[in-house]
Amino acid sequence: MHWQYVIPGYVIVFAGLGVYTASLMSRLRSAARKIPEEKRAFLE
Amino acid sequence: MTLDSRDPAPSAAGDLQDKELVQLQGVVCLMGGFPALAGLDLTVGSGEIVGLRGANGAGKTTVLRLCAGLVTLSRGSGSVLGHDLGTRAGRRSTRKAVGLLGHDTSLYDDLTVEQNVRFWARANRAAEPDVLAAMDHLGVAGRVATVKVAGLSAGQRRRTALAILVARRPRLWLLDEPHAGLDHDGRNLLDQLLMDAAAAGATIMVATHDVGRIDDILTRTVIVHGGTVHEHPIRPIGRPGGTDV
Amino acid sequence: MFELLRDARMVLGKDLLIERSSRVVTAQVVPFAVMILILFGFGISPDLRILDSTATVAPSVLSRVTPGLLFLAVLFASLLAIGRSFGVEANDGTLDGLRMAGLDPAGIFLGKAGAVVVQLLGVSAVVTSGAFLFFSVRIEWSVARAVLGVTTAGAAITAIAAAGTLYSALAAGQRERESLVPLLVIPVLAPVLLGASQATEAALFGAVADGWPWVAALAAFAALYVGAGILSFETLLEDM
Amino acid sequence: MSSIARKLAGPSSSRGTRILGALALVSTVLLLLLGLIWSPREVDQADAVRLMYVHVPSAVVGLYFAFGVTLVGSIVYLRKQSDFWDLMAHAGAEIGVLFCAFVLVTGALWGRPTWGVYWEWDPRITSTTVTLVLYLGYLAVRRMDLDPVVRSRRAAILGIISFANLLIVKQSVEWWRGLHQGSTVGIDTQMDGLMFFTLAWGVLTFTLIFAWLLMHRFRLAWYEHQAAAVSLDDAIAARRGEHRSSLAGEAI
Repeated sequence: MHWQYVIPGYVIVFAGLGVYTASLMSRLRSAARKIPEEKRAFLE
Repeated sequence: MTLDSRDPAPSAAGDLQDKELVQLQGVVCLMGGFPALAGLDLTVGSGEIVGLRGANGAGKTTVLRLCAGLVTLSRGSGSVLGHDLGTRAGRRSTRKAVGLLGHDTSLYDDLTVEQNVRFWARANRAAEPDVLAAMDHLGVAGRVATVKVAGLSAGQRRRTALAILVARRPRLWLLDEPHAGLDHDGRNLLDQLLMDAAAAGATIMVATHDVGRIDDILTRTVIVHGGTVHEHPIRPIGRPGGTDV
Repeated sequence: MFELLRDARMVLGKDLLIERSSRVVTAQVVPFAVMILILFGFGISPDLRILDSTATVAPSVLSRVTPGLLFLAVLFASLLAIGRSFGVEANDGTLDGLRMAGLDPAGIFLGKAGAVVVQLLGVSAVVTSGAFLFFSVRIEWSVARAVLGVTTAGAAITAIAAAGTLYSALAAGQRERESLVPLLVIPVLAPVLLGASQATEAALFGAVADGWPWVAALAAFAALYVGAGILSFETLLEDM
Repeated sequence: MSSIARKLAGPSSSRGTRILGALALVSTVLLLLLGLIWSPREVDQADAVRLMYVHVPSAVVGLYFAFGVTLVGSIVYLRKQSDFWDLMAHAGAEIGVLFCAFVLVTGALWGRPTWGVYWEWDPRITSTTVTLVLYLGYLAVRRMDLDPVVRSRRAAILGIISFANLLIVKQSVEWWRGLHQGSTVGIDTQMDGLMFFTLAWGVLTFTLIFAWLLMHRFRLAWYEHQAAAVSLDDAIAARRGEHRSSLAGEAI
């Protein structure tokens, strides 16, 4: 019962996380290209 | 006549004679991320009357605003009248001690000249008689005083702002294109004012395109370009083909 | 401390002088607020009645929701008043002038917020009268109700002015200030609207005692924002 | 490491974050199994209760962890001018806004079968909505076209005030609703052991996801910070170049 509400909820949350992660990764890659290699390493 | 051969203006402030009032070293100033000043060095001694020249966007305005304590420096170091420009307290003391006439005249459009002058005199802790005398001297007393600032001409606004500035009695005057909008009479008045202030021991930095009587009182000219300063050697000002366009 | 109050009074006096000679709040913001009340009447039909067997005339929905509408109108008007307060400083570099004069930043904050308070008190007086008139609000008058109502308005308006002034300074020098300030201020003022309408509800229709806890909350909120403004204005005005 | 994993881990992967990422992924899979299959349906809410396992963790992590990071970052930045904490504050706010949005969506979807409407004036959801707008304002301030240091300082002040506001909004809305009706129906229904465990597992999973996202969002901010420094050096050099080129012209 009520699966029609549960499934969209889970889909939105986890797809949302996926999309955000993917965009974060692409932003990271393009940002990394703009700085020299030696400056990329930093505090863990 | 060459500018760098002039003797420093005679100064009444003997104790400040040898002190450097303005000291800027490798200063970088960012305006919305853009380096308006890119590692600028400048020293101004007490009693000097320094002309800043340079093309539009060279950084003259930023130099003056920096010396006024209005903007922060991102790199380098600077001090004005002994106050450190790198600290908040230093900038605050600087602002109180110097006088700036920028592009803006810092007047409230909705108030009359008199109301403006009275408010700014109180805010600046200037003496009322000084203010009245200055207004009178600059021709913004009498009927003009009761007019709302919004109704003034550009020249009258500037005269009003000058009256407020004079009453502050700053030890360091920072003037950004002070002649703009002034009529012939106003220009002469301003030049005379600067000469009087200099004679009384004030130090002056003035960014100007104007070529004329002001040249006679400048003790030095520096060229601002690309956010840095170039001390200009022997170069008669006003010669055709000068950097000032 | 003396300096701070002196500077605050100076800025307050200056802002009120500007209002006296320009009449922007009197001639523009007040009519705007009254017009909002009228629009509420258009939006919420005045013919909608509440079923109430005890009343001889069934009260209209509009009259029952007066507390909330009243403060909504004040809230919208306050956005204009706050915008005007910083608008006069945005012209011709007067904010730089205030900084050059070495005025105490906390004094500037108190002065500007104080001037907004004075102006909004005027606006809310007109709006309240208008609401009684347009919405046909019938209440049992008593001193206790009046005191609660006035105190509520005072606390709410102080909170609105303090928060508005603080956020205006935060967005100072920005081209998008006009849209950014409402975005910042409106969610912050949500609790103020809540508290003010609850307290006014109590003052108009409910038990007066129910309103005072909300007034206390409003006062605490106002105190918090006045304090935040005093503490942060130096940082906000110092580096621009 | 396979190329797909390398791609997933991004250009800034490190041992620590790779382990964290793997843990978060495994934990997420378990949460999906627990939440959608293994845990029982509830008596009153039926399967709608399953939305709780993502709704509540989003709220806990988004509202308190993420905006808490923004609060702490703002305070430390104002005190010590540490760029690290300034960037952390920014990272926290962005992720917090994302989780806030999840809270609203799952809350509305849960509300429809439970209350019959998507939007009930529930204190939690109402205050979360206001909070979302509050932090959208914070992100707008972070985009202001200002000197970076000035902008960071203004944002830090806003970060502190916003958290205080979050608490005020929450409190006032709860108080407001509390006066009118009994406490909200729903959450306080009977919870059996496995349901409770699933909820706790959800919080753990979302905490891991949050930590991983925060580290990567921070790295992005750090890179941008570094890039700004690099481009500033270039910009200064270019600016000084104007000087030399015009002097060369002048010499003629």
